[in-house]
Amino acid sequence: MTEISTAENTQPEARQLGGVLLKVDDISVSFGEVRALIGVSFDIREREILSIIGPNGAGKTTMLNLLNGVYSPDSGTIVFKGETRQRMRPHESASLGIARTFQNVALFRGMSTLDNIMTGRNLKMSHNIFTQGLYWGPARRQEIEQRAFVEQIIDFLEIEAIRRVPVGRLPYGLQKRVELGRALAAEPTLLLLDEPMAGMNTEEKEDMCRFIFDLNEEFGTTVALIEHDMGVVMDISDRVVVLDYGRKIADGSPDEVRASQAVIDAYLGVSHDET
Amino acid sequence: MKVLAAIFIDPFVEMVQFPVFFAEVITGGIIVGLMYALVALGFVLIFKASGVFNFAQGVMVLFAALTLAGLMDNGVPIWLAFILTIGAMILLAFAIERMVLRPLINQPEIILFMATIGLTFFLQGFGEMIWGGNIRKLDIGIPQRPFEVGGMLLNQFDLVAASTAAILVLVLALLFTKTPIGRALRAVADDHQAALSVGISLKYIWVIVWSVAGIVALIAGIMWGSRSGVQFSLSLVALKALPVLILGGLTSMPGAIVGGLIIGVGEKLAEVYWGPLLGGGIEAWFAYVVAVIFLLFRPQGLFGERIIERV
Amino acid sequence: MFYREAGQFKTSYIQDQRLFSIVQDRWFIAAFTLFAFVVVPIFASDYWLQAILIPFLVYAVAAIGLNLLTGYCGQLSLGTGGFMAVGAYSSYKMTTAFPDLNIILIFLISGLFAAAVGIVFGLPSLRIKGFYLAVATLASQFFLIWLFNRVEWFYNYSPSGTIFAPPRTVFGVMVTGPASTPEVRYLVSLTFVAVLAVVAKNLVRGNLGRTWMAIRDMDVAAEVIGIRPLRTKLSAFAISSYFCGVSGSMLLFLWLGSVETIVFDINVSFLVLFMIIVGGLGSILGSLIGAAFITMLPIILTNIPGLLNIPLNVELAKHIELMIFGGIIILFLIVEPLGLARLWQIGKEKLRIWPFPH
Amino acid sequence: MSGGQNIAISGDTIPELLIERGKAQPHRSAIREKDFGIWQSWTWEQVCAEVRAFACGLSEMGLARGDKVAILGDNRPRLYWAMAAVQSMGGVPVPVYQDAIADEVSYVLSHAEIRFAVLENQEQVDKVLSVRENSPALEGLIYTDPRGMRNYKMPFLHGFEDVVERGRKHDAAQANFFDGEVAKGKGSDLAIILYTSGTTGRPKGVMLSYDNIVITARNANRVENVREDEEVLAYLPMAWVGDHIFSYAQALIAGFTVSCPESSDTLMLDLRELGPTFFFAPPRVFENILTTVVVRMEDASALKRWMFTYFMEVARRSGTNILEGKPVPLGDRLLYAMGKVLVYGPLRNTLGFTRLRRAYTAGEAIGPETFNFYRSLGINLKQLYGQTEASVYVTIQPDNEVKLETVGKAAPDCEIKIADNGEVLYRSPGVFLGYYQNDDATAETKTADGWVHTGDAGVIDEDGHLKIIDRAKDVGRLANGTLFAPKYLENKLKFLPAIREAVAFGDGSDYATAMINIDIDAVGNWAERQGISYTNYIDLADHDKVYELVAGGIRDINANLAKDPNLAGSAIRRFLILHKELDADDGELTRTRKVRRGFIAERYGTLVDALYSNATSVTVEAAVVFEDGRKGKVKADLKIRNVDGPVVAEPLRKAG
Repeated sequence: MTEISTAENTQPEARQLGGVLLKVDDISVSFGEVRALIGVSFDIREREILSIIGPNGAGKTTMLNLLNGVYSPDSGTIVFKGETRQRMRPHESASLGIARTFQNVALFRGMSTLDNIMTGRNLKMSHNIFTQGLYWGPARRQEIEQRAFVEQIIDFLEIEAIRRVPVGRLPYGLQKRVELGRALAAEPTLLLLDEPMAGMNTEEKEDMCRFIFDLNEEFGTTVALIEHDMGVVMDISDRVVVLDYGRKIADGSPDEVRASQAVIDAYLGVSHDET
Repeated sequence: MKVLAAIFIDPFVEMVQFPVFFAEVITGGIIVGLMYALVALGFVLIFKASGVFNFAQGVMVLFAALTLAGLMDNGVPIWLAFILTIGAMILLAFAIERMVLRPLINQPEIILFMATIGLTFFLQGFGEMIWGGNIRKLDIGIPQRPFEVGGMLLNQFDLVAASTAAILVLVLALLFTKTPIGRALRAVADDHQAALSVGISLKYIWVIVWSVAGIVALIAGIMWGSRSGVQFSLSLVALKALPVLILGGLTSMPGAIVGGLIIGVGEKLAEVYWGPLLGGGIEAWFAYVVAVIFLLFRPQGLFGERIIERV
Repeated sequence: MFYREAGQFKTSYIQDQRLFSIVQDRWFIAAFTLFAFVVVPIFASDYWLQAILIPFLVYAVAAIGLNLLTGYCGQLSLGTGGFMAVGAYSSYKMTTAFPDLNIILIFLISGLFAAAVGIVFGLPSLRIKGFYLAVATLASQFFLIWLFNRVEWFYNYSPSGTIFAPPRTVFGVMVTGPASTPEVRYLVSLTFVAVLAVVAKNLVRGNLGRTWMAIRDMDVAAEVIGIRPLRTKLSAFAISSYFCGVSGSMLLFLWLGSVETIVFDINVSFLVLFMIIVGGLGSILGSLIGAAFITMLPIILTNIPGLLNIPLNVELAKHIELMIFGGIIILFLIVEPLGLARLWQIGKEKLRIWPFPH
Repeated sequence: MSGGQNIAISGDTIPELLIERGKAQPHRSAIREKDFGIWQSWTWEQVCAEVRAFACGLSEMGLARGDKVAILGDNRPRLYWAMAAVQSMGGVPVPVYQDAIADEVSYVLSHAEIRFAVLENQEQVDKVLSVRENSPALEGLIYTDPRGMRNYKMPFLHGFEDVVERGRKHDAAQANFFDGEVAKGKGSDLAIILYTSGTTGRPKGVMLSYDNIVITARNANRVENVREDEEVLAYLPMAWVGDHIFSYAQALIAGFTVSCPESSDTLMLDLRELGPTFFFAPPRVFENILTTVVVRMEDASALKRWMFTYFMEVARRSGTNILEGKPVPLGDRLLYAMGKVLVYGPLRNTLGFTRLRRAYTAGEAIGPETFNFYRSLGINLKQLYGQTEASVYVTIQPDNEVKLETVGKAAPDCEIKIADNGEVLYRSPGVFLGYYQNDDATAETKTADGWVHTGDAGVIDEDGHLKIIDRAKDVGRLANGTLFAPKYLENKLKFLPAIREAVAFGDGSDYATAMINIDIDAVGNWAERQGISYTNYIDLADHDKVYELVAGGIRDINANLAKDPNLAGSAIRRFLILHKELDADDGELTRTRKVRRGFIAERYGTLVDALYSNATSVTVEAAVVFEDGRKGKVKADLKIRNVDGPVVAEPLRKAG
């Protein structure tokens, strides 16, 4: 990965993390009898890479769904960019600058890679039906501008070759990459990644790590991600939040978390796919 | 002012002034409602078990009635005609499974839906090609004699129809809950993979369901047919069953019944008491509008299962 | 085989995103347009124009409209006929109220009425999906037809309940009414189709179209990237209905000349739905092909027995026609759910990489 | 003037020419790069501006006349501009192969005393940084692609754009500085140093002057009628002289547009999109393309395959003749016309050769099938013979005078002569100044009066075409004194479908002989069709029918040789088919699959002796390394076969 290869001949500046970007305060949510999250609190700081880990069914995905408004908490608040909110629609959170990818790829299968990522720009585009119908003036201009922007993302993710391919035909690894591209297209301040490396081979994982690093570096995007591969997590995270059965059991730097007894127990307690 | 009165006051005044007539209207509504329910049941059965929204149900009603009537007109004794028709419906079920459902397995449900629309056209053409397009009388000897209860006129036929519907529902309910087939059906409805894994053959299930739906259609056909003759318009009854269906919830048999009653009664009341204001004929759409407005508040219908989005 | 794409490279996004980016395609389109506008009106008989081409064009507009809603935005609608009726009746009312208003303009405005109605009946789509919505659209179908039947105002209290296309001229040329020639009406219809098809194509390849497809393909994901479901669906309903409305006006003024509500009944809705199934869901070209196919089919079917001189009574023919219709729909859904447009596309690809198979 | 509509421009140095071009056709596109999905284009005016700014920026950084600047990366507009900029400031660009490993780069950096290096991207930067300490002269690194460079904070690292910025300021400050610097340049100045990866020893830095490059390019444009509307894909390494002449010098002088592909893995797509009119590729590229065509056709429908094979047959029959305007029966003309619509046209289209006016290949002998395949499609594929030391062109095949086995006639203003030992010498305006800091090498390659030793042996045929037959050092003579060129024979043998590898002997002997490796696939198929059953290679190789097959091929070769008085003597009289396939693991081939004749000669000494006895068979026992790495011995009886070639006594006697 980038950092490693250049380590010996550069002085990489110490990563300075900004203030709190998003604050989760005593969040609880339940579906029927199932209590998915119980009084969870933590915060995400500007320009950091935060990992949320935990055994299956610990409520990780539910947490992401809360963060971008797919679900609403039963109690507790989420403060984003200083403004508190109880409930909001996903598209509102999108316009506030939260983007995300899904555990099992949620691309628009009927469209090409290019169109998928273009769709990610929809918030940046006008909806004037008349100019679009004539493909004239502003509409055409914005199509061109946005295309230019999207092409930079395509270049960034190194997917030039599959630009025109319907995403349905792409191998899993590439689909994940395209989905990341779609999320990036919104120029989010906070990027939520739900198991970005699930089901990838080592090489694909390395690529994905590189991209996450680079986008965090180049665009200063804050990243909160769920990941099972502990190697990866410990490698790329500035901080780690550990959930278990809906409760937060640890929160801190990779080393601190690795040391935490609670975490060790939790992971010994479960015997499956972790790392 | 006048208008408002006509809408909000006069009808109710009328109801109170002529309770017997009101009662008649209500019963009339109930009867019709039950008939709707009969058709709707066919939909529910198929949807529950195969996830297919069978637009062709209405035409199956017509087809069944046509076959029965056709046979009887050609001098086949009623009991034989009845059995033969049932046979025909089962045959039809096989054919549909083989030629439509199986090739389209794992297709998006909307595609299957459109396929049943195609099926609608096909069956109508087919039925009328065999039995001809003209109106047929269907008389299976249900007494039509009117009689009076507490001052209001009732028709034996209606009672028979009502009870048949009720019985049918009961039987189906039992079939679904008590018999192993029924449980299998439910399993399939919940999750095809699971069903397959427990060794239930989808094919087998579908044939059964469509056969049962066919028989239900036959009953409905008999009822409607002996009431208003067997003709193309019969298949339009199905269209009327649709609002009943979404009102009750696509997957709920009780829903179909209750929905039927609501629509039946509501429609009659509206037609009788408010229709004149609007120039009559409002039952053409009343049911739909009621259903739609209702859906806005309860998208999954009265008894339908809640649709939860997984992300 | 006929493609020579080597050297047709793009140095700007404008070039890259133009409607027909391959030179050979542009030639083909140009030639075809020329043929349709010049050759056809000269040589086609009145029967062809009146019984085949004009109906085809009228339905083509409706098919495009429905395809925008169903094929691109994934909202199944069975209310097409109703929306067409809105177009027909509103334009009738307008032109009888303001005889001097240019008829073309009236067509375009009538679409707006349909769009408004479309929005109203699209509202349920916020809460209900799939079949529930399909049924809800049936409500519009029945309600609207009933409305135009009952409220005499809509047909100016004419005892027959029929509405007539009054004679109207454009640039001194008689385009509607009994006195108008089929050629003229064909050309007007053709112009409408050409323009509206391009408009539709532009919409679907632009931002709006992408948001529609996003909703169609995965509405949850769509909302997560900032697409507002209601606004998007309603825009689809509105625009779709607009097309249907214009198609309705065309049907009255450019094709039949006089109609009753029966013309717009549920069967029209099915007919148009079949057109897009056969032609190809999610394809403008498909809408056109489908419209052509479905309008031709009955004519072909009724002529075949004649050609093979098999005596066939009318009624039987009608029944067989129904069966074949249904059969074809099922066949297409099984064999090629993406319709004729897909086949066309595959053929084109093959030509582009000829002689290689892939 | 060639090509008619060309706008001729004058100037002795590249920078002068560039400025001229900029004035002559400011708004014509000069260079393109497939980037962000489209072909980003720059006009001559823009290019001039960029070069001007970057040049000024460089001198801001302290670039002095005569300084060497390394250029390292894929073909990219900015790197071409960097070259021009360096030249404008009187510096000397030294392009380095982008795929060179760190210590190769390190050698060039230090040997050429590089002061600045212009690098494409992070990858190249890392490469140079890792060997920086070995080259004390290196002062500044400039990278063109900022991706991933955020964390590189060293003071001597600069972004291309920053340098350009500094340049703009500098230029604004003293407007005529740039032109002044350019004006100082003379035609005789050192223009560029190109390091040739010599087969042996360290690479040598070939110094070329502006005169070398400019005059050669002008001549080439004239004779090849290169026009300003050419399209060229610049995909071969910038460090290779070919790219420098074709897509730098010739482009500038003719004023045509050069396009850089998006990346190496989209190359074929980009080629297809661009549809070049002027294309160079080494034989293996053409061979690979042909193979993919064949493979892709395999899973076509039967009908299509039939059509393809049928019309390719038609093309083979008459395509080349039609291309060369030779008489062809009407029937074939019609068939060919039909084929053009059904096969050739579409095929050229899918390959991106639709607009191709001329294609060149060089460096190796190209196989007949390949060569004829393209020409029969109507593609004017030609061979040329060139060297870095000659600024490419030594000979080139004139249109309609294309012969498979020659490399054409002397390039304009180029004299060629054959030394007594058969080595080809040439003298031309393109002849290099010398090897950088390697006078000995220069001395042994270049004579005082400007003749250059190519190191290749060749002959000139009756119509003045040069035929390269072998490396000069490998060429020997038969006892009777006729020329013996093993590689030439081996190539001819290898181009027989039945033969995979061949080793020819004969130096100092009375006649030539050969050891053959049959091509197990080709011969295997043939054997099946013949109903010959066999178990393995040895079994098949030993079969009389196979010997017959090979003998037949050799007979044809001999007949062919007989036509050439110089080579007639070296007809192959005896051969044997080896019991094992020659293998790099056994040291019989180089890693690049060239036969190591000497090694084989001694390892199979017994066989060689047998070939020159009149034995009809010989027993051999050879050490082999098995798949699993075990060493073992194989024992076999090998037949030796005489080939009764046409009697070519005459030249022998003459020679004797």
